[in-house]
Formats: sequence, C-alpha cells, structure tokens
Amino acid sequence: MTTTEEHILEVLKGLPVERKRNHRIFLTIPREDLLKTLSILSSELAVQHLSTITARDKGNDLEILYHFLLNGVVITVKTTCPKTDPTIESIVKIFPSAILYEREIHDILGIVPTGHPDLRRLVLPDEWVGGYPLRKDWKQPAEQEAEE
Amino acid sequence: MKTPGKMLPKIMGFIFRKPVTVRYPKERLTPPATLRGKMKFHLDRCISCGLCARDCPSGACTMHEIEAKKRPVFDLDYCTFCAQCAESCPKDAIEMTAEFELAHYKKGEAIVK
Amino acid sequence: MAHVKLPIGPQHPALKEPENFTITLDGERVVDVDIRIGYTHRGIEKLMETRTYTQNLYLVERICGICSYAHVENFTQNVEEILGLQIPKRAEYIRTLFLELERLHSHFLWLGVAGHEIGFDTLFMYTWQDREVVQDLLEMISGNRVNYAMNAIGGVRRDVSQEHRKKVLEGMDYLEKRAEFYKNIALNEKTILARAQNVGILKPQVALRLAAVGPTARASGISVDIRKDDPYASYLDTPFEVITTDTNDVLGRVVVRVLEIVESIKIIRYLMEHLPEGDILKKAPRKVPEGESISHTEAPRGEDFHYLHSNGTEKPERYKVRTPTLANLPATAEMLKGTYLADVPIIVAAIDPCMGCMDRVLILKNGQEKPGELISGEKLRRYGIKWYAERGWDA
Amino acid sequence: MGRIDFLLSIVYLLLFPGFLFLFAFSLFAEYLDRKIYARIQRRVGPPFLQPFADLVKLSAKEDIVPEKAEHFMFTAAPIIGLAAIFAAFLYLPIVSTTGLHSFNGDLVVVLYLLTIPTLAMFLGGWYSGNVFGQKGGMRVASLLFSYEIPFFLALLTPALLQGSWKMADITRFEAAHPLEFIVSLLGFFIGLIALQGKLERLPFDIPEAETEIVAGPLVEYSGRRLALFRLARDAEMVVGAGLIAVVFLAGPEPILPLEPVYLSWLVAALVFLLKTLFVIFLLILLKSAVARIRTDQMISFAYQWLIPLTLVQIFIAIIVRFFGGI
Repeated sequence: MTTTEEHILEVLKGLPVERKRNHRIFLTIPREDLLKTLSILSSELAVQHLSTITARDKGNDLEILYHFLLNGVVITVKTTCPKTDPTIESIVKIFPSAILYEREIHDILGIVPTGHPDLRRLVLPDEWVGGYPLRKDWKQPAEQEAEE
Repeated sequence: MKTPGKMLPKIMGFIFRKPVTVRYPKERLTPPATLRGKMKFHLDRCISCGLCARDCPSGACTMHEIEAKKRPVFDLDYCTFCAQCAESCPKDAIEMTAEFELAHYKKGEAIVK
Repeated sequence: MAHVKLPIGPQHPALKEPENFTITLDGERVVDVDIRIGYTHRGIEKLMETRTYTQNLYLVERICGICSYAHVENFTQNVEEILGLQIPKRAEYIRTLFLELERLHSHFLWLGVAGHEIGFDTLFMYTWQDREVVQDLLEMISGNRVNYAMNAIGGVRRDVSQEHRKKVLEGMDYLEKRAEFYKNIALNEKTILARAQNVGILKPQVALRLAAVGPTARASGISVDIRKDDPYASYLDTPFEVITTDTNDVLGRVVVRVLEIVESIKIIRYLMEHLPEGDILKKAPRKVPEGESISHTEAPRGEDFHYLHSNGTEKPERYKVRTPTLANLPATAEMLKGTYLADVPIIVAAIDPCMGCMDRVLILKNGQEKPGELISGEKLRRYGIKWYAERGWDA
Repeated sequence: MGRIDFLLSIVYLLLFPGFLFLFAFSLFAEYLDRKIYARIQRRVGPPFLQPFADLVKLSAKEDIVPEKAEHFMFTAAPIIGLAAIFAAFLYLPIVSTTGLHSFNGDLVVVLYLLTIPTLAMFLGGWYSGNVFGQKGGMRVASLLFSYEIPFFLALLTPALLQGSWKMADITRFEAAHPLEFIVSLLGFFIGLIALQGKLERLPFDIPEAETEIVAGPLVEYSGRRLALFRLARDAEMVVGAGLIAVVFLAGPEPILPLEPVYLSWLVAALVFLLKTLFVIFLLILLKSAVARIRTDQMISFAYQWLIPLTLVQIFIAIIVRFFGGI
C-alpha cells in the first residue's frame, strides 16, 4: 500500500472504486460523467500518462477502459456504451496522447469518439470494407460472402 | 577539442587480424546441444493420446491413422520449433534434436514420422 | 521554394519495417509529418481469442522479434494473476535474467542500427559482433536465439545449470569492456556528436503531455521505469538505478541506452550470484476462471502494456497489447517538425521503433479486389501510382 | 623515325600509362577500398575480381531511361564524366617526370578536368526526372562549391613553393628538396580531406546517403549508364590520389637517391603506384573512422575550417619561398 495509493484512494472517495491487488485501481463510471472524472484525475492527482485505451465487446454493449499510470499505480476508468449508440466523448483535450488510441478503438470496434480532430483509419488498410473486426459477431469476409 | 577519428587506434589493430565472420558452409559453428531443431518421434512410446496435436500452436502436429495406429505426424512447413509437443507428451515420445539444416525442395517434403 | 511532399516509406532503406512518414518539406527543413501505420498488421489480438492459453504463449512471443520476452512475461503474469498462482522464486530470477539479456541484445542491436542511420557502418559492424555474445548465451539456455519459448504459465520451462552460470558471467565481463568502449565513442567521437547533439529535441513537458515511454522519455529527464515504480519478477530485490539524462536529444537517447547496458550487466551478475535453489515450474490448470488483469513491463523500448479479460474457458475473451513504439509515435511526430531531412532517419531510429510490435491488432484483408484474383504487374503499378497521386505525393 | 614515336605515343595513350592501365588500376583501387574497409570491420570482404564482375554484370543488365528524364543529357552525363577523368590521367607524370605532354599550367588543366565528373553527377541527377534524383543533384552541387576551393588551393601551394605550374618541375623540385614535404604537410592533409569530399566518400557521402533519399542522383540510373558512373567514380579516386601523390610526394621520383640505369620508366611507374596506393589507404582509414555529416555541417566545416587552413598554408609557403631563398 504505497503512500500515493492512499492519496489516490482518498481523492476518489466518492466514486465506486475497486482494488484487487496493490498498484491496481479500477473505477466504473457511467458514460456521461467521463470527462468530469478524468478532469479530477488530471487536475487533483496530476495524472498525465495515459497508458492506453482498451475497448471490449460485452455482447449487447461495448466496454471502454482508460488506463492511466501514476508512479507505478495503474488507475483504470471503465465505462460502457450501448451498441445502438456507440459514441463517447473524446478525451484528446485533456490527454493529447489519446489521439492514436481513440482512432484505434474507432477503427476496430466502431466506437466513435465525438470531437476527435483526425478520425482516419489507424491500423486497417484504407480500402477496408469488412466491418468492425473485433466485435464478437464479426465474420471473416470470406464467410460473409459465403452467407450472401 | 574533440577531434574526429576516435576509433583510429582500434581500427588499425583489426586490419591484419582474422575476420570474425564464418564462411558457412565451408566453416561451421557447432550449435549448443539444447538447440530446438528437428524433433525425433519414438513410435513405440506413443499411446495415441493426441495431447501433442491439441497443444500445437501452429497446427504442425496432426494425428493420422497409419498402419492401424493413430499417431502424430509433424509437418515442418508449419512447425515453429517451440517444443510444446515434447513438453505436453506424457510418455516423452517426442524429443527435440539439434539438427537445424532442414531446407527441402518441395512443400510437404519435410514430414517427421 | 514550394513545399515538396516526400514519402519516406513504407518501403525505404532507412526503415527496417514498413512504415510511412509523409514529410512536407520546405527546402531541407521538415515542416509537417503524417505517420501511417498498419502495414505489418497481423491481427494477433483477434487470433488470440481463437487459441488456448498454452498456444497463445507462442503467438504473443512473436509480436516482435527483439522484445519478444517482454510480451511473454506480460502474458504469463496476467494469467498467473487471475489464477492467483505464485511462481517459485528461482523461476522469477530466471525470468528477470531473460528480461535483462533481451534488453542487452536489443540495445546492442539499436546502437548498430543508429550507427548505420548516421552512416557509421564500422560502429554497426562492431556492435552487432558483440551482440553475438548475448545471442549465444540465450541460445545456450533457451535453445533458440530469438523466440526463446522459455516461459510456461506457472514458471519457466528450462533451468540454468552451473555451467550456464559460469558462461553468462564470462560473457558479462567481456561485454562490460565493450560497453566502456562504446560509451567512450558515443561521448567523444566528433562526427557522432555532430549528428546526435540537439537533434530531435523532445522537451520534458512535451514528453509528459504526449506520454512518451522508455529511453525516449528518460533522455528528456523523466525518471519513469516500470522496473522501479511497479516491480515485477525479481526486480524488487535486485539493486539497480534508473538512468536518465536531461539533454532531450538523440545523443541523450544514445547515452541512456549505453548506460542501461552497463546497468543490465550489473543486474545479470547479481542474479547469477544470488540464484536461489528450488523447482522452476508449478503446474497450472488449463481453464482460467472469469476475471481481468493488467500487466506492464519495462521492455527495452519502454512500457509494454497488456490487458487480459478471461471468461472461464480455455481461451482468453479479450487480449489487448499496447507496445512502447505506439506510445512514442505522437512524440516522434513532435520531434520531427523543424528538423533537417537528413536527420529524419536518425530521429525515427532514436525511438528504436519496432513496427512489427505496433501493428499487432487486425487481419489485413484486401477490400476491393476479390481474393484470389491475379493482378497483373502493370495493374499493380497503375494502382500504386494512382494511390500515391491521390495523396498528392510528388514521387 | 616519326612512325615509331607515333606508335609509342599510341601505346602510351591506349595501353600502358593510358586507358587500360587506368581502367585496371581503378578496379584494383575499388577492390582495395572494399577489402580493407571490410577487414577493418572484421568482415571477409569481396574476392579480387569482384569490381570487374560488378562492372560486367551491370553493363549486361537492362538499361532503363525513365519517361520523364531528358534522354540526351541522361545518357551524356556519365560519358562526359568518364571522358574528363581519362583525359586528366594522361597529364599525370607516371612513366617519366613529364607525362604524355607537359606544359606550364598542366596542373591547372588536371584540376579543372577533375571537377567535370561532379558536374556530370549533378546533371545526371537533375535530368533523371525523379524528385529524389533532383534533390540528390542539388546536394552534389552544393557540395561542389564547398570542396573545390580547398582542393584547388591546397594543391597549388607546392606549385607556389616551386614557382611554376608545370607538374614536371614540381616533382623534380620536390625530389631535390625532400624536406619541402614538411612545409606543405598541412596542404597534404587538407587536400586529402577535400578529395574525400569531392569523391563523396563516407564522411561526406551525403548525395547518395541511402538512408535518407534512396540513392541520390544515381537513383534512376541502371545498366550500362550506372556502370559508367561507377567506373568514373573509381577512376576519379585514382586520379585524385595520383594527383596528390604527384604534387605532394614527388610522384614518380624515388626519394632515396638510387639512380635506376635501365627500365627507369618501370621503376618510376612502380614508385608512382606505391605512393598513390598509400594515399588511397589514408582515404580508406578516413572513411572507416567517421560518421556521415549533414549538408549544412559539411558546408560550414569547409568554410570555417578547410578554407582558412589553406590560406594559412599558402602564407607559410610564401614565407618559406621568400625568406628560405631556396
């Protein structure tokens, strides 16, 4: 239980915090107050290092995890958005390094970060027409053709 | 003043010494005995349990019915020599040798039975 | 002088792997950079969802050739955390040994590549010869020079014998002398200084804002090192220091990496002298219960981040990998602006990019043409010219 | 009698110290360059006939002229370069102290002929119609200005010392006063570095720095044209090194006072050969000990260091000439 961890937990008192082992703090928040929580993190805790953004297909909705690093402690902010309206506010204004990670989750899972300056493809080829590959219901293009 | 040519004394020394590169195949380096090269399969020890085929990450090891016995066949075109089959085999019927010169002319020729 | 748009890559002698930097030039000065990745994209994350944990061991190892062990270490730590499995002490020491041996061979490799980028081929040849010492050690212990297949879930698969320890210590003595020689060269050779000093500036606050990692950040004075901040394997009880310089330039990155070589040699010596007795592997069940875990290690290029979400079956439900090169990319674009065209390769090489690592997400599929249709050479050439013309490149 | 002289000069022109000799010598120089460079890097290095094999293979390869390229100039550039070099070689005193035809001012003619290949490289790059080629050509041009001046000045100091532009007089003068070499030692080293710059070898090989703009001016060249350019570069190295050997180390004159009775031309040629190889060896050492520097650094290096040093050298030469009263 390093000193900074106590300090972090103390700052995040009000929010649903979960701590499985040392150096790992998980935080689940609804989609609406994402920017609010992240600004708390960046202003009060001076968090600057966004390790990455992971996105996952949970069946009916999509879960997005923002992983931050503060002297060795990984703070993960989890939020979800329904498949019917897969949008999320872009956090590039607070964490500029998110610019690539948001392009990636848009590219492979179809989550649209609103307000993102440059939403081009990151890893798929420009002429990719095969849908969002990391979704569970995604089929190989060859199989898609077999179905038609 | 830092002058260029800090390497000069070192360089002069090497001009007349023997080069480090080895002219394979004329000269050969002996690989360590623990090298994971081509595998050796002991048919007698095999109990056709199929654990090796199940754990093979690249689908190189597949079970085949030959002479009324189900047994693994290793296709070196797919194999990545990770030795997982040797480890998963409960009867140690698979053993890695240090042979690494496995070039062959046609696809499907490099099969270990 | 009209702005010339010059594409460097995806096929370019300076880039060992396909990457595209579209440089907008004003004479010799770089005005703007646009980076396009995805050329070595193999869809490893999607593939991992279709394989069992034992098979994924060998897939995650092939994300990158020179930091393959960092990925395997992350993967095994993730699975062991969810299983709640504590691996034997001796296995932890052997894992740390391999992490540091890999850092040595990666840094030596990078020193050679950086030397080649600035045209110093003699340095390139010498560093790669010394790297052979490390490669031989790795091959002796693990059976292969690159993909070591050393880790299993629950420990390590091969033991380090007494004779191996003696050879490793001998190798370290030789490498220490060579590291001294390279430090002397890197700091005093005038032509290297000319090409590396205050080139590719990355100020500390910019590095922090853009979340740069590894030697790139440490060369700008940011003391961040996962081995110290969030110790894993046996780093908690191995004494070592985090190397930082505050020159913010390519020379700083060279110095940080050379000093890290010296540090790694010290760590390896400590490990070999204090290797505890005991077994090296604890049997792990095949099915992993429902859960999620995060593991990050200090790969030679920086923080390597892995996230695993398991669903109780034999196969992971979601596996996310973020490699250090992707984290350093925004910082690279920032560094390239305002420099000379001649420095672009050395700046790009300075973050020690491993493109193979970075594009590890998805299956590459040719969208328009039906798969299996033969494209004639002429049509491919037309396609290439059209593709480049659309993007306004004057090549 | 006239016919024998005529035949002798034909032999001189075509065979011995003429084209065939230069062709063989430049291939041998390239072999030496690559072999010693490899051995310094503890590699094995190419076999003896490798440069010749490269040349033959290249000339047999397909020779593409890009659509956008200006056909005539694209073909003419390598030929001009090579012709200038071969012409320059004839004036060098190899067999005897006078060379084929020596007159007052042949040193300046050789220096002039030595700049043409660099211009040919620039034209080749410019007319190749490829953006990389043009950028490489521009770099060759900017290099031209920073390395011709020190090269010219450094090579003119021995002429100053002796007071005549004729290479024959210079070599005879230097053979008579061996201690003159110490006076023009600074000029010798500047000439060496400037030659390395002229030949675009490693520390200054910015035009075709393969890690930056592919192959610079030669990017569109292939087949016979590329073979000609490569031969021109090797020959330029030989002629440049030969020129430095003649002007600074008294060319074909054996320093030690033995007077060869017969076959004097063979001994002279051997001495010239040895001295040129010594100069080439120095170039190789310089190439393997340093990294490539940028265009702007190279130009500032030339104007801040090389040119002032040559002025110092000329000043020393004047003082020695005036006061020394040689």
